[in-house]
Amino acid sequence: MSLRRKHRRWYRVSRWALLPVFIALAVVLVQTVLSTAPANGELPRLVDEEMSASGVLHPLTAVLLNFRGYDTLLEIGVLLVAVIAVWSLDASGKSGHLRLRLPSPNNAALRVDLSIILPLMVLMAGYMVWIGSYRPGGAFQSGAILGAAAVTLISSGMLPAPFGRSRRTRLALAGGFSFFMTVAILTVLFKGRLLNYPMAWAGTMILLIETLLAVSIGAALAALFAGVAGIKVDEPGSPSRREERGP
Amino acid sequence: MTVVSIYGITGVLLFVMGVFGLMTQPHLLKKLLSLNIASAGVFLLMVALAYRGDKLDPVPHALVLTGIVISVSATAYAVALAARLQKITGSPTLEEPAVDEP
Amino acid sequence: MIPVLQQPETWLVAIPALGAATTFAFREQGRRGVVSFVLAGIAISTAMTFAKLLLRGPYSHSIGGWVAPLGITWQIDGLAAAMILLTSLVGVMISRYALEYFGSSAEEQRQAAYFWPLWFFLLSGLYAIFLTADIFNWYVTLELSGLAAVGLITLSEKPQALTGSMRYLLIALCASLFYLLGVVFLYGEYGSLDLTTLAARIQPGSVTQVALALMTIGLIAKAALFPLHFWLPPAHANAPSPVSAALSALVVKAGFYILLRLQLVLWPVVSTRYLAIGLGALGAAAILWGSAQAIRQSRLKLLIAYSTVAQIGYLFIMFPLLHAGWAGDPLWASYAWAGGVYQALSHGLAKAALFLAAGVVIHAVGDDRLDSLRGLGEKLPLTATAMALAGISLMGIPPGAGFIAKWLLLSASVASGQWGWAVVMILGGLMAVGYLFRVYRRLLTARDVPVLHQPPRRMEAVALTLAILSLVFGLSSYPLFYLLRIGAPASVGLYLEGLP
Amino acid sequence: MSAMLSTLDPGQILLATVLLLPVLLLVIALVPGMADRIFGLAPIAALPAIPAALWALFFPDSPFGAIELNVSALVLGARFALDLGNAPWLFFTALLWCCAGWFGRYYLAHDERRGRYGGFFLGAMAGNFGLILARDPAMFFTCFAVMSFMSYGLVIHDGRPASMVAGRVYLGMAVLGEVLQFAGLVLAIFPNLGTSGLENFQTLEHFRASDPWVAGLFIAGFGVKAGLLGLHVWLPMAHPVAPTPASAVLSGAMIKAGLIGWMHLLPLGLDAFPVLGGLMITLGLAGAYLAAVIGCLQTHPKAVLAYSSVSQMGLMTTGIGIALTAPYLVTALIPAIVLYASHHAFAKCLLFLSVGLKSVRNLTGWERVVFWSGNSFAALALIGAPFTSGALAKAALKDAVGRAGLPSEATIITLLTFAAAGTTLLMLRYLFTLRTIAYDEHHASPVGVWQPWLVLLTGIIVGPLIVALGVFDHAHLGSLPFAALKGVIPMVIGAAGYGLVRRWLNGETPIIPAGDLYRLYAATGRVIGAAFRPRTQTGAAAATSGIADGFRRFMQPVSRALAQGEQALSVWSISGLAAGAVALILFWLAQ
Amino acid sequence: MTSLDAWIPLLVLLTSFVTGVIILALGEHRVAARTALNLIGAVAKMGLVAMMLWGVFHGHEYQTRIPFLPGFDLVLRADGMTVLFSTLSAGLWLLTTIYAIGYLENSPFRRRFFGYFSFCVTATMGVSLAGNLVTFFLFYEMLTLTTYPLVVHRGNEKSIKAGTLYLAYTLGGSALFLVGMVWLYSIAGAFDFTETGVLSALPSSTHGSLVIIFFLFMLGAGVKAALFPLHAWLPSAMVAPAPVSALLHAVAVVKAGAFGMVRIVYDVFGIEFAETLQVLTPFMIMASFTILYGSARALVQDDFKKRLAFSTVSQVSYILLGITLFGPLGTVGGLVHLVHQGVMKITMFFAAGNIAETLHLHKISELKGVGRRMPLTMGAFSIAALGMIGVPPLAGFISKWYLGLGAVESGNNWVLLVLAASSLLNAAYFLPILRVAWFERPDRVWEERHARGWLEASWWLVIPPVVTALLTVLVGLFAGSDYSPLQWALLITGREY
Repeated sequence: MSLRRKHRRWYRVSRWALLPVFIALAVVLVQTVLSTAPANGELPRLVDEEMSASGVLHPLTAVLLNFRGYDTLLEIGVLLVAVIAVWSLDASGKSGHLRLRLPSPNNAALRVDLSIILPLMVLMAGYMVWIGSYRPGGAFQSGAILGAAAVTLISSGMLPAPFGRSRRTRLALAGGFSFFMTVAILTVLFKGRLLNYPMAWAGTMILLIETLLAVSIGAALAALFAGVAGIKVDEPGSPSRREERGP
Repeated sequence: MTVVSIYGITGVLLFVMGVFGLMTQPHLLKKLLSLNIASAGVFLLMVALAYRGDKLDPVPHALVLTGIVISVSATAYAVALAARLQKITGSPTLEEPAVDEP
Repeated sequence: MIPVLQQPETWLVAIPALGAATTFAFREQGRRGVVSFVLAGIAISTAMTFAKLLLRGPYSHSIGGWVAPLGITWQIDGLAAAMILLTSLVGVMISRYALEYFGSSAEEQRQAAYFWPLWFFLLSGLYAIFLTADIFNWYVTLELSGLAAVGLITLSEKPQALTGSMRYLLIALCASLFYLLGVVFLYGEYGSLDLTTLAARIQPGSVTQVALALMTIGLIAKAALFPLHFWLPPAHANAPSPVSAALSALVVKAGFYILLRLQLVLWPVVSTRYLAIGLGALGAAAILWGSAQAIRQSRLKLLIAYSTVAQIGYLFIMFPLLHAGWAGDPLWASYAWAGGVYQALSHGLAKAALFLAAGVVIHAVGDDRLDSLRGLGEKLPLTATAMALAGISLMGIPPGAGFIAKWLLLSASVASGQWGWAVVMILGGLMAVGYLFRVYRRLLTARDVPVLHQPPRRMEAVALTLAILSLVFGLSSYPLFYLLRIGAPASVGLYLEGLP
Repeated sequence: MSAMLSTLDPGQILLATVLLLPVLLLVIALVPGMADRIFGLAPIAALPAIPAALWALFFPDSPFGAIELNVSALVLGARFALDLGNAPWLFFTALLWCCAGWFGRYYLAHDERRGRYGGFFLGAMAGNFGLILARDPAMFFTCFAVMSFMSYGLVIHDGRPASMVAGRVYLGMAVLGEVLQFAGLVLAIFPNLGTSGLENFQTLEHFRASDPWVAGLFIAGFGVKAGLLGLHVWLPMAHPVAPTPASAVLSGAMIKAGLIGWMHLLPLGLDAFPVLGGLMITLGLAGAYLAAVIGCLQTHPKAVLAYSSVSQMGLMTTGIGIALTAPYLVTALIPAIVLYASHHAFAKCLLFLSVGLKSVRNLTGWERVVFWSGNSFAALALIGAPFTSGALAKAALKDAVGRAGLPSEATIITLLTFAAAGTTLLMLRYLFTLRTIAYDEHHASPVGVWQPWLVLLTGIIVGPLIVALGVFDHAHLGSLPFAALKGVIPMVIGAAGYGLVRRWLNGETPIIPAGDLYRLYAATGRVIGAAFRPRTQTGAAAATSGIADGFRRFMQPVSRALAQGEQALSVWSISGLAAGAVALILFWLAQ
Repeated sequence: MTSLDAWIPLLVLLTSFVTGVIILALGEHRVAARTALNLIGAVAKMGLVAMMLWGVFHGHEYQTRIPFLPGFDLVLRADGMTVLFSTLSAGLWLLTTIYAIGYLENSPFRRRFFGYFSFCVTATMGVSLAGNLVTFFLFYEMLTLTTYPLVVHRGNEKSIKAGTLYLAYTLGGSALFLVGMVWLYSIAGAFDFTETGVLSALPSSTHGSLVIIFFLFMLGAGVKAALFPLHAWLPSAMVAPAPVSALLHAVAVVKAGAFGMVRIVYDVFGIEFAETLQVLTPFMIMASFTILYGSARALVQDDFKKRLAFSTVSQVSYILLGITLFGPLGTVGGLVHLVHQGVMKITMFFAAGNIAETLHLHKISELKGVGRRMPLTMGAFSIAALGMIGVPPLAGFISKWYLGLGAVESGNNWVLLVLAASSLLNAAYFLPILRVAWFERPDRVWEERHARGWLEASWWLVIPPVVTALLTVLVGLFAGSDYSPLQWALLITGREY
């Protein structure tokens, strides 16, 4: 019996053997959920108490950008890493991984639709950042909308595809993170603690950060999309567009 | 059985299912989907836990948000990688087994 | 300026991260300058962190000024410092190496353009892991470093590298989820993510146990403990050599580090010794299995990668020894503690040296088949020396740093009467001899090899430096132990308190 | 050095000269090109010993009388002494060496390897002198070994196959002897050891055997050299093949080293070991007779002489045996044995040299007359014919034995007496076979070769007398019946016996080959050796490669299993299974 | 003076270590610089060791302490035994270096060879200077590792195999040693080597463990000392170049094993305590068996170096025999044989190497008449061989004499039988070599003498064996003098009881 065939058999057998193990796992976990102690409510209370010092009004934003702002900082880093990693997979930037067939950029209806939708989306994104300080919203939501706008543009063939790797794009991508990190380190200079915003400035700074972050997140999401879905345009003349890329 | 328990149990079941899928589905995209299901399960549990007590706990929500971003990033990268793999190896699955005879 | 100087630990995270963003945004322009700046920054911040630690003793840094459990707190003590030391040493060396490794060809320049940001993010993530004491923050940092690591592996466009990294990615993500699930359960039970707070609150109970078990699973998969190690060899062996070095020396240590922290803080309260013995058993199995696999390999980097699988096993043998100490003479636990940490450090240095040396070999002859090594000892004497010196540490032979680790672990196991671990460790040492000398004897074989490319001297020098470092730490353990003693938990600090 | 010299008194300087002169010449001979020149100086090396011995013998109270020389730095603290006890030995030994060396100058003048010969000769001489003079065990043992090993070079001098075989046997036996002596010495010291255990071991007296086992070791150890029956096989093999002057000193002087060893280290006069004594007496007498019989069957005169030596040594062994049995007799026996040894030395040396002489001189005219009469005289002396030194020696021996009061005393005396019959037989055989030695004109020597021969001939008459005067009080000497005509009876029996068997002895090859028991020993050795001899591969190598093969065979499936195991673990579902299982186990363990 | 005293042990190590490093750093073709370095290093080391010799004799303390682990220092210290062994090593290193320079003329990999050669000597000196078990183990392992490149120096299939075997054995032994060491420290804590040992104060409940520890140590060291059945690496390691074999057999590896045993028995356990534990007899028996076994195996080898190798197996066990014979005399015998065997064996290997190098003869049966072609070499060999047999007054006799006395003193008269049988066997395998070389006619025409002059080979090759042969004579002949190894051994022994 060849090894390969042997493995297939292992594969089949082990699949069935997995089932009881995972059922047991499920049982254990369910039991654990059921026996979890009731919340002690300490943390929500602390959040409440410190809201006034957080510079924002919405607890979620407060946690996200102030109390646990460091998590968020790193998480933006993760996003940036993902972009870099995706790009690195296709170091030349010439071809994407998936092929999408694009509609013609000259489609009038599409153009009209986009010309309405896109400004709305940008507006919405700005609003989301603004509202984040006292209602659900914030940089991520905003960034997601911006990203979606970019994706729309890309898939309609209006944005150079694949999403350009020009320095401008890279600055947009890295800008949010860099700014956030710079602020973080500047607060060390002034307050001796990472991300310790001066109380009076907290709100402003968070807003500033969120704005920049939103741009970066949007860019990142779009870049991820573009990186995964390299666009192939069948029409003549399109190669010139395809070749456009960063230096 | 409280609402929290129902969400929570759903969460962990999703988690187990996701992991099971990851282990058993050969196709890479299915593996990724399974992973996403699993992470959705965990996030669901987190959100459910936030609803305990008299006051809504904002911390798990923030954590979930963070988790989602991470999950998105990772998934995007994984998809790109899977696509790249398929392009190079011609197969949407990982070789089984990975280790060759030396 | 004074506050900056007072908080050098923040720069450890910030400088590489900003370096990453810069090298990403600006690519070739001034890369060498940026890299030099980052490396200098790392070196200075590391030194200052140590200085601060020595002057002030263990300290914490509440991020944003929010004390735990509301905010995220960093705990800087001897253990963190030891890992930071390892990261800085290896990190700087790998960076220096990478400057030479990526040549001037267009292809290599493109690789370099992605290497630097990913690599700096990885470094930043690692520092973040070692600094923090927040269980959720660990999840984030693990993901940051994990994703960067996978990205780095795929810089090598070999199909094996891609499949390896795909596996690694999937396993890492899955492991993170396990860990996260555990974190969620712990949060649900105790309402805090801060390690110190948790330590104060934690009680034995089924939820706690399950949570810890879940976290443990996730972490041992990240640390590539047998039998969850299978992703490691293909990934580490097929990555570009500086990346392999970073992965084996640093990244796998992250999982171990977190587990150790948890163990130290939480487990004395809740854990049973059987769990520790279980981990130890896996460690022992890893030693034997990894070594046996390494002996079978016919490719240098695979051999080294399997050696990593084996060496990680030693780290986990520390756990049952710790428990035996807690149950018996605290001195034993302190032996195990010092030995385990030393193992992490010594393995890091030695393994980095080995992988970097392997990179030189590949550079010179084009592949890493063991048989290509024949006669290279004469052609690449520095590299051969580096391999030899690094091997001394891995084999656990004095004056390698690995000897000190093994000595302490052996002492703990013999003193506590747990002979099984001792036997496995000794066997592991002998098997290490077995696989390493498969390399050396080829190096020493008489054969006239035409070296295809003379590798840059600097690459060789870096590998050699790391190897020598692994001996320097083996000649005297005091410097590291002075560091490690700072803020060592009382449960493991007895031995180090004996320091003059 | 001068300071060291100044602390020495003249006697010590003389003693040092006796010891060092041969060594010095030997060292010079090692310089390339010097060996052939030094060769001729060999007799001179022995010269200082003769006056020194005589002085000590006759003027014991003078500054040269009883000399002691201690060199603590040498080996384990060397001590040398020259006194009444060893002066007779030194006297006849030195004379023999001198004559043999002198003879050798002529005899080996054309030999291309004479330089090498000279070196070994000097070395053996140094050893021989040293062992006579040594008073501490290490030095004694050292000199004994030096003498033994140096003689090897003499035995195999001509390099012919027979010589090589003989040399091998000689060396083997010598080493065996050394080893037995060594064991004896080591065992002997213990009862005399101080409590601290680290005191210096002063003199040979401390090493006297105090229990029968140790004595047995000494008897056997020195018995090799002394040609004790059973250990004598090297003698008849080595003597015929060695160059004549070497045979002469081997048989005349060196063979006596065994006796000296016995005298030093057996507890003569202290303890009675009747069993061992009886054994020695038995072996000695048996040797005396058996050697005569076997010797008679030889065809080469030197082989006959060698057997004669065995036979004569048997008589001396008997004397030692009696001394071991009856300690009170020692004072009488020892001088008798010394006398006998010296007498035998002179006679045997002359006989050996005669064999050589005949081959290098074309004997005509007066030379012929002198030759045969000298030979006959020596033969008669050896037999113990009345008025010869032999008669004197035998009389002294028998006289001493006669005072023993042993139960078997009469038998022993009778046997001693009639051993002369055997000796007669041997001497007749010798003279007969000597005739067959032909003149070899390639080695023709000048007339000077007669000089040492003539000195020795004089020595046969004078030498034993000098010794006797030195060791006996003169009154006792006068009372010895050395002129008794009774001694003729065994001679007649012997002669008659030879007449009877003579016709059978005319074959070309000896009926029993020289070395008699050697064949037996060699065969035994081969059988034992065969058991140890490797088949195709040596044992450990075979075992090692066997283990390696086995290991490889064992490792093949292990390696395969490892490969499959690792592959299996990399299958998702299996690793998942493993992970799940680990998880469940951890859950369980955590409870 | 005092401050310098603390540095001397370290300097002794550095003289060869630094030499090795520089040699490795120099290029392959820097022959003159390398030769000069080698000689300077060797002479400097000799000088320092001589200084220590003088100092120890006059009661100076030489000790370097380097903090290593909390509770454990690396201690380099010169005591009587150290000086005994380091004098031997330093002296023979000088000679071997000279020899190796001549031997390896024009052969490849000389840089590597001399580099590791120097390290090897550093390790050996470390072994001798080690003041506690950890330090000892450190250098012991260093020795193993640095010898490996020398064993496989030729880099062919055969030498690689031999190297693997060598490693398998020696590192296996080290593992045993390590276990013993860890165990012992866990019972007794940290301690330095002390005359008369340190363990006798331990409670009797630990004695069971101590017995096992003793076995672990002795077997661990026994591998290097080629104790049967752990000896198989030694004969196969003969593929190494002659200077390596010489060093391996006479000074470095084998001797380090034996020296380790000495340390364990005397300075860790203490001979009297070891006797109380009744652990000496098994090793006495093992040593005796090895002595006979090695000799018997040597007897049937026709390969010159193989015969010498098995002879080493046999001879080194004399040392163990000496130290396991309870009583000062046996100790003296063992200690003095440590030196004597080294001097004699190195002579033989030099000679064998000379013959192989000059005449390309490797089998004993081919040596016919070599004595005439190479009288100095063969003369040196003969002296050494006779010494090995125990012919007085050469070095081997002195050893055997004390061993014999020791056997009787300790009441093990049967050991005498072993000594006797071994001497006979020694004679049986050495004397034929002498016979063949000196007294048989050559069956071929030798090549012309070495072009360089009147010597039979390059003087680099001839001087060392002649010197060591002279030493063989001198240490035996003048054993009674105040400066002989014997007196030194007596001095040491006086302190051990």
